[in-house]
Amino acid sequence: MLQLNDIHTYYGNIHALKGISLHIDQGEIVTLIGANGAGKSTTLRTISGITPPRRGRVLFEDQEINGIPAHNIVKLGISQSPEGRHIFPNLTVRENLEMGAFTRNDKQGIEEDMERAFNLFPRLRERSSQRGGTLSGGEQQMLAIGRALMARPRMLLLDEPSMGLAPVLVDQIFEIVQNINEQGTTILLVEQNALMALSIAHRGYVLQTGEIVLADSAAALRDNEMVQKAYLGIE
Amino acid sequence: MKRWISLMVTMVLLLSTLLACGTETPTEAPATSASGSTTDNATQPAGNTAGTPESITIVSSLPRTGSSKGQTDTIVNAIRMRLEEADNTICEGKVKVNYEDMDDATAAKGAWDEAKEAENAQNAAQDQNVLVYIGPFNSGAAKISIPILNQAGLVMISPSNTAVGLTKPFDPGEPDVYYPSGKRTYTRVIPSDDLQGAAGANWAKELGVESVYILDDNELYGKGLSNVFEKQAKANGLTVLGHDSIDPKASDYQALMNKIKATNPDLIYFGGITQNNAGQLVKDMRSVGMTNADVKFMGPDGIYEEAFIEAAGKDAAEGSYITFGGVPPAKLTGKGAEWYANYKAKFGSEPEAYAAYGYEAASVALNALNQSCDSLTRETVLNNVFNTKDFEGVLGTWSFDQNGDTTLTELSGQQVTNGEFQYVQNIK
Amino acid sequence: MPKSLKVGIWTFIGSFLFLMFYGFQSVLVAAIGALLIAIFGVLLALPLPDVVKSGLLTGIIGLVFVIAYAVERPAIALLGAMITGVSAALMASYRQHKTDLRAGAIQGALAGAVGGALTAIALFLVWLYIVPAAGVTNIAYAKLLSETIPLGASLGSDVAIIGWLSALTLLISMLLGALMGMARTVEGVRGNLLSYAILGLVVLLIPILDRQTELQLLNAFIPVFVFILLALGLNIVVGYAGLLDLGYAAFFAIGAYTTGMLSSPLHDTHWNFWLVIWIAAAVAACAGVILGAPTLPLRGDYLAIVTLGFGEIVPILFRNLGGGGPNGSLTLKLFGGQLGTADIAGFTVMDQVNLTGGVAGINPIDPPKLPGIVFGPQNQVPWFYLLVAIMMLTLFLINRLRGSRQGRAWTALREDELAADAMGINTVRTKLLAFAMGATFSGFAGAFYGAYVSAIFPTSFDFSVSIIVLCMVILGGLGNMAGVIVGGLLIMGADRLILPQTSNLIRKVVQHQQNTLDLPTYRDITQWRLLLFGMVLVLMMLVRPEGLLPNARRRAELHPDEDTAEQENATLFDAERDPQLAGH
Amino acid sequence: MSLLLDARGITKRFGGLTAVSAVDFQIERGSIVGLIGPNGAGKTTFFNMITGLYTPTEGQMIFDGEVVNGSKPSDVTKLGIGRTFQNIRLFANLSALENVLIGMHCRLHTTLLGTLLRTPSMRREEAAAKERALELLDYVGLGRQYANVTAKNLPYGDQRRLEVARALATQPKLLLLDEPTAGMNPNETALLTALIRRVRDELGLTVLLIEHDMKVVMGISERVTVLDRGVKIAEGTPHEVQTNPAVVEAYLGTGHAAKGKGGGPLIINDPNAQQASPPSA
Amino acid sequence: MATRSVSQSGDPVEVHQRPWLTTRRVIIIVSTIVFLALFGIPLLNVGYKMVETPSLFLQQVVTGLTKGTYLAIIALGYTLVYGIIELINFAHGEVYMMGAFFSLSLIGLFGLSGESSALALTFGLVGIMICTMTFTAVLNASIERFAYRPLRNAPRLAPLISAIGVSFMLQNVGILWGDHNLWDNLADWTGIDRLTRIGDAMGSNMVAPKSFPSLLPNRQVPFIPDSWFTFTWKSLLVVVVSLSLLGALYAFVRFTKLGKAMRATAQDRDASRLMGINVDLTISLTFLIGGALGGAAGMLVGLYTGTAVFNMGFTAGLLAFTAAVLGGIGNILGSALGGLLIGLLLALSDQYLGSRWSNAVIFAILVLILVFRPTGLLGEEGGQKA
Repeated sequence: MLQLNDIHTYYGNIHALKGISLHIDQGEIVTLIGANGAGKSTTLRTISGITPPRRGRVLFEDQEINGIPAHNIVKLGISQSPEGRHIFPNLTVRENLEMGAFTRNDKQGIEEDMERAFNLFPRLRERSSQRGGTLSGGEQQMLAIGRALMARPRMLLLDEPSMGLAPVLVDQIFEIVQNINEQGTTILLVEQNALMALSIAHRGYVLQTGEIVLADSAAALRDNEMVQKAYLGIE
Repeated sequence: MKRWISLMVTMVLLLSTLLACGTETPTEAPATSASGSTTDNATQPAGNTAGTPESITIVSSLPRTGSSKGQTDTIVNAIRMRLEEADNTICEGKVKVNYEDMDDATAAKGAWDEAKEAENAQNAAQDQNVLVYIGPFNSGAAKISIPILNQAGLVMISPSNTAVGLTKPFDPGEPDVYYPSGKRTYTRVIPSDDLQGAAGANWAKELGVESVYILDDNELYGKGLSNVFEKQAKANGLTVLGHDSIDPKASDYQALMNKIKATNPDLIYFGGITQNNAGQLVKDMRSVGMTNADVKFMGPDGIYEEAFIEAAGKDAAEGSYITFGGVPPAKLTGKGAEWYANYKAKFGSEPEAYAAYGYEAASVALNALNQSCDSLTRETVLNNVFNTKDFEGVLGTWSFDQNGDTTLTELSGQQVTNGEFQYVQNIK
Repeated sequence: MPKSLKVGIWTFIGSFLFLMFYGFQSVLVAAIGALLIAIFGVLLALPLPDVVKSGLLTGIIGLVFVIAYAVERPAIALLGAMITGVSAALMASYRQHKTDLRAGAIQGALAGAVGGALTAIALFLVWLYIVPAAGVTNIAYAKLLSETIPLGASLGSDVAIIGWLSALTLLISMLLGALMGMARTVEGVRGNLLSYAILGLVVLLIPILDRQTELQLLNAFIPVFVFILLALGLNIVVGYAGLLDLGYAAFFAIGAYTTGMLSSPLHDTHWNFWLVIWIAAAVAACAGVILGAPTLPLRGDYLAIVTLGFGEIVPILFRNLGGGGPNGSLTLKLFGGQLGTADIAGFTVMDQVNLTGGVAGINPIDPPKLPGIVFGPQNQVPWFYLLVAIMMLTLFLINRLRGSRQGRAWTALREDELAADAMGINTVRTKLLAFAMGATFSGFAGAFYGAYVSAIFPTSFDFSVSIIVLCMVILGGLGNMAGVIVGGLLIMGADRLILPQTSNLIRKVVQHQQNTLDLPTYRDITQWRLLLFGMVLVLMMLVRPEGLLPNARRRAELHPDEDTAEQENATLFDAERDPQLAGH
Repeated sequence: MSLLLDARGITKRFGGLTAVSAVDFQIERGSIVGLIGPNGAGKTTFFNMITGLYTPTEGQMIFDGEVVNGSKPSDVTKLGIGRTFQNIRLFANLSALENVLIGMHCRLHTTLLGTLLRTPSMRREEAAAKERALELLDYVGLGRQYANVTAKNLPYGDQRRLEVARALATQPKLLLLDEPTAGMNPNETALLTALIRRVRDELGLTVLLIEHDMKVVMGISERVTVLDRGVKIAEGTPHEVQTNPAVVEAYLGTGHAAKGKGGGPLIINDPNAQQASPPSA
Repeated sequence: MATRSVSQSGDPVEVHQRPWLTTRRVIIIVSTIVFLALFGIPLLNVGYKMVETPSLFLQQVVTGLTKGTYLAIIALGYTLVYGIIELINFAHGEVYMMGAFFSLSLIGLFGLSGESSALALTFGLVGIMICTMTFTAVLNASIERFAYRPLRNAPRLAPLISAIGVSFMLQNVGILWGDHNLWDNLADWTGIDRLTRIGDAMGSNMVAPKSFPSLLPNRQVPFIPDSWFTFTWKSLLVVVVSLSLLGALYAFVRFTKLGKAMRATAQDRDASRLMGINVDLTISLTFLIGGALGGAAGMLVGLYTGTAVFNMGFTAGLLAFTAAVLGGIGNILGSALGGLLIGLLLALSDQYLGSRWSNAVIFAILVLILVFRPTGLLGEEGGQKA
């Protein structure tokens, strides 16, 4: 469904991604794990078109999407819930969700999806007329995911959905992610909490300083000694 | 690497010595010709030595950028015109006259700048070819350049400074503080504020005005003038209802005019110039309902220009009274009338009031230069300018007094009629 | 499309339109002119080595300088060479820091050579085209050359002198460039001191050059330097402490007025300048604290607007506290004062006391007195050296402040106010100190300016002054003293030297060529000055948004150096979170 | 008196919203205390009240015998409370050394005049400060060789460490750590945990930390306080808290409580922790 | 969960209490005393005068508010741009000035004058207003495209300097525009004789203020008695047009999809991009709207005061920007409020304090308000920008 071929991305002079190739199939949850600064977020940003690659190709459903501006990539069916949530603090929860559906024009469908988001995150319904900035961290994360879903994406990019959340919320969020996936959305998950990520993902890639060093099924990665030592904290 | 350093240092030292002593040769006089004079003749040795130089220079220093540009254009045009009429020569064509139009404004500031005026004055002072300095435009600028040029003994003829203190006692210490050499070097062809302000108040009395509201533009010229007006008005028994300084940059004066309207004046006097929003003032005065029939408007020569009527609009400006330190160009007879026609033909537009002053300043300068042909030095020219007596210029026949002020006390009163300035009467 | 081509096309279109509109009626002439300008645009945009680029950039300025002045004062090329060489080397070393003495010298010399070459080319252009166009005869020009150029008299012919002059230009530029390049190789404080020493050497040579070659530019340089002094002070507030101040002219005014009130006939006090300058600085510093105090709780642009407000209020106060108020006699009207009079009690009293000279300003102001040296309007040299001394002192003090505990606190404040607060830095005191120190140096500037011009007026301290000084600081490079100086030289040089002189020159040429007096007003170059000035500002920002000589740290924000590549990994982490970088 | 911090009946309202409600909270000298709770529980608000960013609406905050509510953050720091931030707030464009030197700001005494005249005492003080800053860099395991590296160019884990060094430079009695291990991988976490312990043991500091990583909290704190929606719902030893049903429901979640048991407290005594760790990949 | 009632721990401990008299309080108290001593009696006097002639007071309030409405429209341009890219768009005042010049040129070109028929005037003015707004909108958006957009990732102050530069350039364009020679020559060159009419409208002096013909009736509005205060059709028109523009803008930003996109972009640019919002386009849109408002204001002010001059943008811009900050920059209603307040203060200060103090009064009040409300009247406290 999505394919990255030898992607090189730069920030100024910094060579952030040094030839990344990966693929995600329809209906999968794929996770990227790696240390801070390994290039996980950059990979997502590259796919979303926020930081276009300098070299290499990104293929989405066999269409080359590198070079397409970010706002048009959303229309193709890829949406992202960015790291740090990045909700719009001065818009209400409902307006935030509406922004998620910015590229769409079917009123009916938007209403349905809004309903779906509220069902997924009942807390948001309670707060629908509250401003985004007043939500707590967990609620903001829910809002960010809900907002990303509003574009009715075929592929959802999640960047650190568990960051800074209480353990009880982390469990919930991951449950919901699985739930979304089961409803048919392909998911690319970037996660610091490698244990959790690998427990719900089908496959995973390990990134190290802008390069993919390991690629395997989630189960195999969990058993990999190097992964255990570096990312799972198991001695 | 030490080798490199010492090499460099040695070379720099060598170079600096070269620069320092390389040019000792040509003249021993420290200041010779430089700026401005090089067009044809760069070699004129120190101009104040005896003999007749090939060319001399007249400079003017006026704000050529920013909002005073319109005024100074007319002055420069008139000066150029006068010089052209003399074929750019003096002493029966023997000596060429160069003219340099200096700008005492800066782009960034958009108005005259003290340092720039000082620079102009210093440059003029150092260039011994410069024998006459026309300007500056603003009285404030004059306070800076007079002392500088006074020490250089270079004569100044201002077409537009009216601050009293430049030539006569006004503020403590004035005018002597401006003349460190003790000798007067500054003249002006325009009557000073004390004459014009008082004449305005007298005229107001003649017009039957009983109460007056005074405004000024909070600048040297306007404020000085309006203060004199106020004093004279009180002496004449008029009621002064109030005196405000306006913000010259405001977009409208409706509130101010509401306030004035409530005091019911017969006349509003504005001390200021067109550029400081005189037009807007009149416009708003009319728009809050003070009609020409009820309330008169009077201003000084700072608004005696086409631009004032244009800015105020013909309807609003209608009936405004304007005082002017001389006879208006159109009413000039003889020489004046001739000049008026020439100017219109040459530049395709009405000459403004200041054009006449600029022309007169250039005329006085040429006159004095022509009288100094035997010895073209600053000193002679200075003396001859001060000795201008019964000069028949476009402004009338007049002389300089010992202060450098014009003896022209005959002022004229104008009124805007049918969108044009109409001469009404002479005033004193 | 490559960037350079794009830049070239835009420059061509822009300058072509300008030239056409300006009055090069012949399409061909305008096109050729535009092409020449566009070539420079392309050169600057090409990925040339930094050395060449620095040289080009400064060289173009030297070129313009020489073209503007050389008809009247050909020796300007020497001055141009001095400045071009030093600044080209400085710029080159900012982008590519060398540590080896020899490499530094070569780099500096190369940059200087490029700059000097352009300056020298300008000489030939002037001699070949502009001199005849302005109606100066060859003989007259040769005479001028032989009189004003060192050793010129012994060479005789104008070709020889021009050749000698351009060789000298190139040589000086290279030499000073090399010297500067070498100084830049020394690390740390000593390196900075060395750079300043070389700058100082150039500055000290200016009066000698000026006198020997009859440039008569000292009096034009002095206001430029005063503004640089102001910019150095503002740099403390904006560059170090990160507080945007749009009303800096207020402190300049306060310094000048203090001087004016203490040493002029206005209050008949004639205190010694050497005392007054310190008082002026102290008063300005106090004003900095007083005006700074209410702004403390404000963030970012709110602070800016409040300072702007003060910048407006202070000159109004000076203007209105001039006594000689509209109403003649001292009356304290309480209730029911006659309706319509402008005054109410408090203001009536104020009107009577002439504190500031009002609209008439204060003049004359006493010059400094030193035995054996006359500070007069005719002799610029003592003024110049006095100003340079003040500048040296300023640089010295600011340099000390910057590396100190206080300086660190400012930087911390700029970087992250919350964290600074949490580190025990008293933000109130630190901000006030920044305002006070910034004001101090403008107090010096004001005192000098007042004494130098010998007159001050409320109009001298408009908003435009604040804006220009701010432009100098930002254009040069926030937080970097050398950058601020270069920025100041450029902006004030454009405003005070190049633009007016270019106008003169063009007027002269047009007059000679067309022999008419009445150009249509819109074709008078004077009328285009603001446009050109604004364009310079915009273009400079577009070319180097971080300023000409950015602070090393700020530079790193935009152009991460190669030598940090090993820490790429970590930087990347940061970059991902940095919205500035993320946009690339 | 063995209480270092004594917060009594602390309440904070923002408009109509009560963020923290009547919380009593004590920290004993020399202890490591954890503060946990779900998002929006008021932990950060409470934290900010200690550090002086917010003034409590009601209640008294007594630190080392002085009432500190309403004091400015800088004054609080001077009294001896140092802190780190949840999302690293280093002075990103300054070098590591400068960061630490800024931390020392309130312990230095050079006046403006001293700076301008560069008095001998000023030079002595500066030299001493620099030396001490370098020592601190060593102490947190960053190493002197990083002294001149721009803070933002440091690896993430080292940035956290630098923040601790900077906080230590203020010579605190109480060190507040706001999610010190957020975003760290297990290795880095272990190193930092060891550092926190060492700071307490060797420097005798008292430590209060907010943390989401239960391994860390339960591993090193002696007492843990749990906040939920502005109210203190539990307090006690890690074990007591972990098994408290209210905490499990509000914060840990059922699955996690069980895991916590399985994982057990994490105790690290890594002898190598003192040396600068190479930036982990 | 219900909040527990507060238990205030009673037992006092031996603690050091902070003194009540902090430095800050001392400063506030001392400055209040000084202020009252200096201005107390004058202020009482002012109050007395206000009551003494209430009709005059009312008149000044109305005059001030009328001025305030057009200041508000200019202020909106600042606020919109600031809201979206946090740039003090110094060139906005000049865009407003260009609006005045452009509309004056069109009025001259079409030969509208006070004598034209009512029908021609109405259609003419509406048409000219639309043209003017289009012109300034495109102008403003091009400024953004060429002078600000390349600097979007540059240090924060770089676009500020660029804006100042553009402001200088436009002022100069204003000067050149006012040169009738230019129009005459253009007419010659292009063969379109009508262009000379623009030159005629500009008058003889290029930098002097240009006069608008009086096109709007300066007659009392019938439903307000003369005895209350003077309120003319002209003022009414200014107020009505300004308020409707304000209302339209508010509704646009608040309720339309594009308006929400603008707000979203203002808050978080990257996230907006991820939502599929074309950020560049949205920013351009903001500049288009801001420019259109500036142009409308330029024309309105031209018709109301009857004057256009090349430096009108600077002063009005300064006041309008102050208004925007006063109200809380970034906040549309705040700017409107700030504009009205400044208009009002100017009028009252003109009446009661003397106009030479007016600007000082405005800025003093600005400082005072910001000291007590650091983010302006309607600004959000600590509204975090992304």
